[in-house]
Amino acid sequence: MNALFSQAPILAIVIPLMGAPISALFRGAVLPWAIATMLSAASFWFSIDLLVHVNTVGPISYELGGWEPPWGIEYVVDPLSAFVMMVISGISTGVLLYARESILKEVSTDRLGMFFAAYLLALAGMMGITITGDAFNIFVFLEITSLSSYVLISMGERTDRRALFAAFQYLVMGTIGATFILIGVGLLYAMTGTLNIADIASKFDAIAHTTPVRAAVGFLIVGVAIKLAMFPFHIWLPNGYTYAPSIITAFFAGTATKVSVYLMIRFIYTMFGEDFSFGEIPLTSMLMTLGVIAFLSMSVVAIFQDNLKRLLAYSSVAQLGYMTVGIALASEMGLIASITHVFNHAIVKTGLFLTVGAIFYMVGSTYIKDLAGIGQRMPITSFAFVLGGLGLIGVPLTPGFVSKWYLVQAALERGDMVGYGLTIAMLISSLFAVIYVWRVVEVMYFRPAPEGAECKEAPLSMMIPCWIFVIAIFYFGIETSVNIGFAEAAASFLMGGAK
Amino acid sequence: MSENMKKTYWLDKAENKKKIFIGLIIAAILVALPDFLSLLGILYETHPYTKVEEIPAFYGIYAALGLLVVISVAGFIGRFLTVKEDYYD
Amino acid sequence: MMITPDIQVALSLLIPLIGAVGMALCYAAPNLRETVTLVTAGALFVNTVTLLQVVLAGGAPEYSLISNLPGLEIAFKIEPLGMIFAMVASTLWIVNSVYSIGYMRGNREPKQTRFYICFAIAISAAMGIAFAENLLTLFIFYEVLSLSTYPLVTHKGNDAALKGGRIYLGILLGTSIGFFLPAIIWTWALTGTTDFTQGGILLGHAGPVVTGILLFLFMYGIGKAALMPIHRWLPSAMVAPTPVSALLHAVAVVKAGVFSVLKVVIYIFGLDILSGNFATEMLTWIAAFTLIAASTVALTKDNLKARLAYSTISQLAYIVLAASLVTPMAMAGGAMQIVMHAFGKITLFFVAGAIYTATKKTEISDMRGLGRQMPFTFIAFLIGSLSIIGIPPLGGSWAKFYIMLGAVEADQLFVLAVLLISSLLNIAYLMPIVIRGFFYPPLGKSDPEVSVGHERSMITRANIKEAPLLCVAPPLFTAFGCIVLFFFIDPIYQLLLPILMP
Amino acid sequence: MIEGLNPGLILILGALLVPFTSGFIRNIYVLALPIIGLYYTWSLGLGSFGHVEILGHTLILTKIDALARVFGTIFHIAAFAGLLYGLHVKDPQQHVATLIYAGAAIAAVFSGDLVSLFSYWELTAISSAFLIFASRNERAFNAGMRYLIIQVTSGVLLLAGIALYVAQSGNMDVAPMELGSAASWLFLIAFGIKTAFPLLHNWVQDAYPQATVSGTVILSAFTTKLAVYALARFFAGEDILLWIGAIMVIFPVFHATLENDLRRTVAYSMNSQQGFMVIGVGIGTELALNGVAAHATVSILYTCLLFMATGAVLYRAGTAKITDLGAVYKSMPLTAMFAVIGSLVIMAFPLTAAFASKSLILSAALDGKMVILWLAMLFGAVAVIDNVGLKIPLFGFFKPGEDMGLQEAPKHMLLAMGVLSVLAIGIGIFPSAFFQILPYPIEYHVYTASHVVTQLQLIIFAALVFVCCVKFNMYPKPQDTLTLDFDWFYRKPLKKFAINLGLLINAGYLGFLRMSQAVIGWFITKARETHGGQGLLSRTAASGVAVSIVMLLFGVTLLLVY
Repeated sequence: MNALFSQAPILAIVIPLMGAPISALFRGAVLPWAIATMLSAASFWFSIDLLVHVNTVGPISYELGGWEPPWGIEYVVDPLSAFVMMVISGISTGVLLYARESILKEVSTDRLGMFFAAYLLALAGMMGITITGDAFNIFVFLEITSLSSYVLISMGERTDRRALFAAFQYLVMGTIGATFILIGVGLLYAMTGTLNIADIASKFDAIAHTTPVRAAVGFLIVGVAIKLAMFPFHIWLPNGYTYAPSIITAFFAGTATKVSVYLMIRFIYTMFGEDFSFGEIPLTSMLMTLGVIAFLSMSVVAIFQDNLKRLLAYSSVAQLGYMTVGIALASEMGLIASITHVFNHAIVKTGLFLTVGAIFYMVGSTYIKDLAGIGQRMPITSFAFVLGGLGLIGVPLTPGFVSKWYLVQAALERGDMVGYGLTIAMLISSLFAVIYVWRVVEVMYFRPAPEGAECKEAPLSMMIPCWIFVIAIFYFGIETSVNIGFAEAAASFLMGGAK
Repeated sequence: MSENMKKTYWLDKAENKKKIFIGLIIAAILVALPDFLSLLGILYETHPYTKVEEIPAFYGIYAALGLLVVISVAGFIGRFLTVKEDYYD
Repeated sequence: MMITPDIQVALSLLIPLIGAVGMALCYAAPNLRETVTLVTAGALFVNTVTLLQVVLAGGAPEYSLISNLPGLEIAFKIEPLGMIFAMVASTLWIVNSVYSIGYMRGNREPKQTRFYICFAIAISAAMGIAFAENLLTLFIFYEVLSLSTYPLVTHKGNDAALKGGRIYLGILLGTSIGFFLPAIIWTWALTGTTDFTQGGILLGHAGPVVTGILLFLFMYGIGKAALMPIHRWLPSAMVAPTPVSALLHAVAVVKAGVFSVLKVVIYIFGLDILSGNFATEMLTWIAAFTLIAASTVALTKDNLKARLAYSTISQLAYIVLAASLVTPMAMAGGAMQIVMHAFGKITLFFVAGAIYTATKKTEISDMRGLGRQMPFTFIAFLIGSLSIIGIPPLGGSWAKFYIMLGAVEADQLFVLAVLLISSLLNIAYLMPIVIRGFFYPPLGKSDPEVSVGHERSMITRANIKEAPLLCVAPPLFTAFGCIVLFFFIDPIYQLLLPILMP
Repeated sequence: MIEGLNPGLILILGALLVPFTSGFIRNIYVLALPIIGLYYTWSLGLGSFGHVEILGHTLILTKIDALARVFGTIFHIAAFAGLLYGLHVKDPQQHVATLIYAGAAIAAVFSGDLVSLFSYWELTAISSAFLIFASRNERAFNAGMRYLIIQVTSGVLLLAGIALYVAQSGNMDVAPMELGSAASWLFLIAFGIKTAFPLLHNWVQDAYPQATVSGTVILSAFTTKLAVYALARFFAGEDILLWIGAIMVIFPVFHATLENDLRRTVAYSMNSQQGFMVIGVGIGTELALNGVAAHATVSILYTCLLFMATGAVLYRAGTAKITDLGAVYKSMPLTAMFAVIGSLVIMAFPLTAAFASKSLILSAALDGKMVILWLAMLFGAVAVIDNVGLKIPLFGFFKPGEDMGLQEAPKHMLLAMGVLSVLAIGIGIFPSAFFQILPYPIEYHVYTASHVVTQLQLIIFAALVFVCCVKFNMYPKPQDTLTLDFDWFYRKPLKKFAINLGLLINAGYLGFLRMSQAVIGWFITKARETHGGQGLLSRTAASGVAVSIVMLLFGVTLLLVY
């Protein structure tokens, strides 16, 4: 077991990576799914192992191929990356548990092998981005993720042809983003002669004033911002989320953007260093402005949506605004808020998209007007949605409340008008969240169902994962030691370690 | 009832009203008399608490004047304050 | 397992929830379902009464449910004020349940199971509010109460109901998230705790300006107290069936609001920090304005429930007014007003519902002469009205007396004038209903011509057409309660004494 | 009996059973209640009973002293007579209201603490209003609402006063107070409203004539006299009362002269008579207070008697307006006789009760060397001879003209009037027996020669002038009109003002509502335009546009970073 564990960092990546071609080989409805699920679960298991290890023993450095850094590629597992990996693989596993029945309806059976292969590749890519300590490697994994994402999103064409357009747009934007990152990394390499993040970081301060480095910083930030779907680079996201197959939406909502948040934190705190990011360049005001606009404006947009998936997608953009603001606050409290919100929002939004998937499975539509009276027709699913919605709003006892609590505290900690203004903005945005969630709830419960519409509950195989997420929402909302504990550890590691 | 209609009452006769009037005047003279007699020390003595009571037939005069005041003041204010019965409705 | 008072605190919340599950299971058998409702209400009452014994003996049972963030936990602790609120809620729930059965069946309302379940959840939330140990707990149950009563408000399901419900929920959630929550967070940021503490927690942590802003955040954040201009939700909620209005306006929702107001003033601010503050004085004026303005509006309403709704706004302002006087006597008056108004107003709403059940009439101008047809109902209405006006021997007069004492203590003598005007307005909008009910011929009919001095009451046994017994007995019971409360004010006072004279 | 039970409660609680009785049993029952109450009152003797600890104060449920007992006794008698008079009424609501009203007045008199006093004070207000509403017409309804509002105002002022008083003194005992503090002024105004102080008096003349036939009788007996009792209790010897009383004696007499409605005429003159008692309280000596108690008693007797007689006319004729009435005495001789007796009593004719009681107050004034007050009272005495003593019988009952063909009043009414007449004359003949029950020991000779002579002078000269005036058409001719009084101010301009203010506030509120709706609506429209459907922020941008945005922002970022 110990021998196995010593290889855990690589295993967590390699297992899904290797699983992809295997899965592609198989045909039929069950086998590819089963393989993907098992591999994802294994990856999850290793991630948990890593997380526990990192938090008890300390960061792990794993040298790929035995080359010592900075020459070889290094995998670094620190509290932050371990935490994000755990989130990604956990979400992925949960979504896969749910996927079997749902995907049959949305993707033709003969493509399922390919589908799950792409899924595993995306997972492996995201895990890789998180774990790698090598800047170029980040780009590589990013491309793996992106390419598989385009495929996955376009798979939604069976239900709606617009999925193809959405995938194309994502491709354009994603490629620009990735290219920017590549250029940034290239510039840094030119200046430092190394690709190892830790190495770059150690040399960074000395060359921070040079033009190429400044340009590199600009490229990297904009590149990540595009992948993060930070306002106003979010244009690809609503379409992508809306037209992708249900489980893909759920999967990406919980992982893809979260990885980008991770990257943002990694670049800003580890690579550039806190002093440079917030002292030398006006990152705080940039990110905060965009973040505040994001959570205010996008929440309003969400209010006016008539498609539930689109509504939730815009809500995601808004929630990413919170995370951006958390980073921008440049304090440990803000970082805790941001990191814990990565986790919290991941489970909440994935849970919501899963229930939406279940509704779509039964009703065949995600347009809000078609959901009238669903509360009576599918009471258990609808109730799961309501509970998830509460999490999204940030009602006490849900994790959303916890992260907002920390965020508000971080804002108030500043003690200036900006802090108070931020608090007020956040509360207004919460109100918007109430409105857009309530709009759906009202239609679901208080509008009479159309005549003759008879609907049953979704299959148990979908219901159970949905409820696992719902229960998780409340578990982590009440027993906050897990998410807050790890987030605190990660934040203090970053704040302390980056100096 | 019809019996009542025909019946003439004592008060209905004009001469009886006159009798009452005359009776009142006589009574007034009678009740004022003791005051004047008391001035002469006949019959009884008044026990005036106040100066005004020493005026003979003070109470009678005061009553007569007072009544006139009431009636004239009432007549005066009545001119301004009288309105139709359904004024407030 | 021993049932200790501490466990009973948890049971207070649990019993209605268990009952709700029971009701859900019995949805197919209305009789059984109603039995479950009544048994649950009875059990809750017994539980609350035993807790009352403990509190009267000086105990303060507590129960900690969850501790999820440093300094923030979901915990319950009973103090006198909460005990009173809990007693009111649990007592009136029984009555209201009985009445609901009569009303819902009498009017053949749909979706009765959902109705009873939401009712039970709302009561559970009310218990949570009553026993909350800190602001966060209070806030959570406050929101649960808002949400659980929404289906009750929109029970009819038509557009008007949905619109009313949206205003109801919009204002309540909006104010609570927009003002109440920030106030809580701010309090926590200032003091590091949100526990209700005798004497307040803000003293020494907040200057006069911050205190003033916080006060207003709290007062307008607690939208359920319906301080003008955020009172609109209350008339909007009138689209609900009458038992709901009774629950909203007498038992759970509005009382939760004003209860929170008192609690915040007593245990978060503390009387010392508030007295003499400019904001406190402004609050007094706002409350006074609300008090009078709402009564004036009530005068213009012809719909009985709308009139009662505005009356409620006015009566709630009494409590906010009392709170703003920040003297022990005023607090006592406010607490008494919670109880007295609960009994008085629930009676009036019961009557409104009984009239509706018996005659389908909702407008006051149509209710002429109904007292002859429904004498018992109208007597209940008379008693309830007099209690609201504050006439002895009815409970309402104590509340007014103590608020007056508080005003004298606070040296705010204009409050006396406000109370006077309000009493007169109360008479003007409540008494005509009774008088026209008893002494006027019914609409479209005229009394037989009788000469002066031959007045007849026109109430004969043949004329009486009351609503079903289950609709008439509850208002009579609560009206009787108004009388009883006048004579048994002392226990309430004794219960309150520890917080008044620390 | 229950320890400390207030005698008034016998009537109040007894009232609750009335609706369950009917016919003969009801008659016996309602008549028995005041008798039992009176018996119980006297069997208790003097002292205080029923101490209750509540809210940190001691309440004294029943406190009987000599002053209270006089009022309690006459209240019981008035209740009995009033109920007897109203036996024909087939309206249990009136019986219940009457009993509760009378009971509350009695209980208020015997209250030993302020809370009880306030409670009963308010109860009299509420219960009595029903006697007005029971007339069942629009005018009565409006008058009743005004009455109720004014009465409750008095109650709330009293409550406010109590609150102030308790805060200052810390006790709740009914005890004399000094005028000076805010509390005492509130007490005085509260009492003043019910005593019908000048300018606070209009409710009397407004409401009494609108009440039912028997209701007016009941109303006249209790509220104002209870207020006199309260004044005597709290403000005996307070100088300001002297002047208030003096104005009060004079103020209403002119209206009484002008009034067309018999019952309103009596109401005005009753108001004037209240002034005597207020002056008596203001003098505050033992003799004066005896006079107050005595005159209150006698006043109840003759006021009731006059309201009963005029009420009987109203009952039979359907109207009590002088202009509508003819020679009533022809068909209702007994009623006319009782009216004359009532008039004689109010004139203080020798051998009637008022002859004894009024002289007590007059003498007290003279003892105190208050000549102007004495003259004022004398003027009031003259005026009352005019507007009740002569006007009521002559214009109301003995008008020349045809027989109106009315029926004599029912037997129970005659009986009730008889009871009161016997009492009024009995007291007049044996004043010393009556003086026994007065609060203070008294040595006073009513029938001195000079007293009789002066009083006769007063009456006969007044009568002479009256007859002369009528004869020579100098007397204001009764017209079917209304005479405006102070209430005009609140029934016309103030009402208009209140309505306009209400409309203004309403308009303001609506404007505010509309404005906030417009503002919110504007926000929603704007938000919809920019964020909704195809709005700028939710539009699905073409990839080219997206790329342009990226480039633009990248440029900005570079600038900022650099």
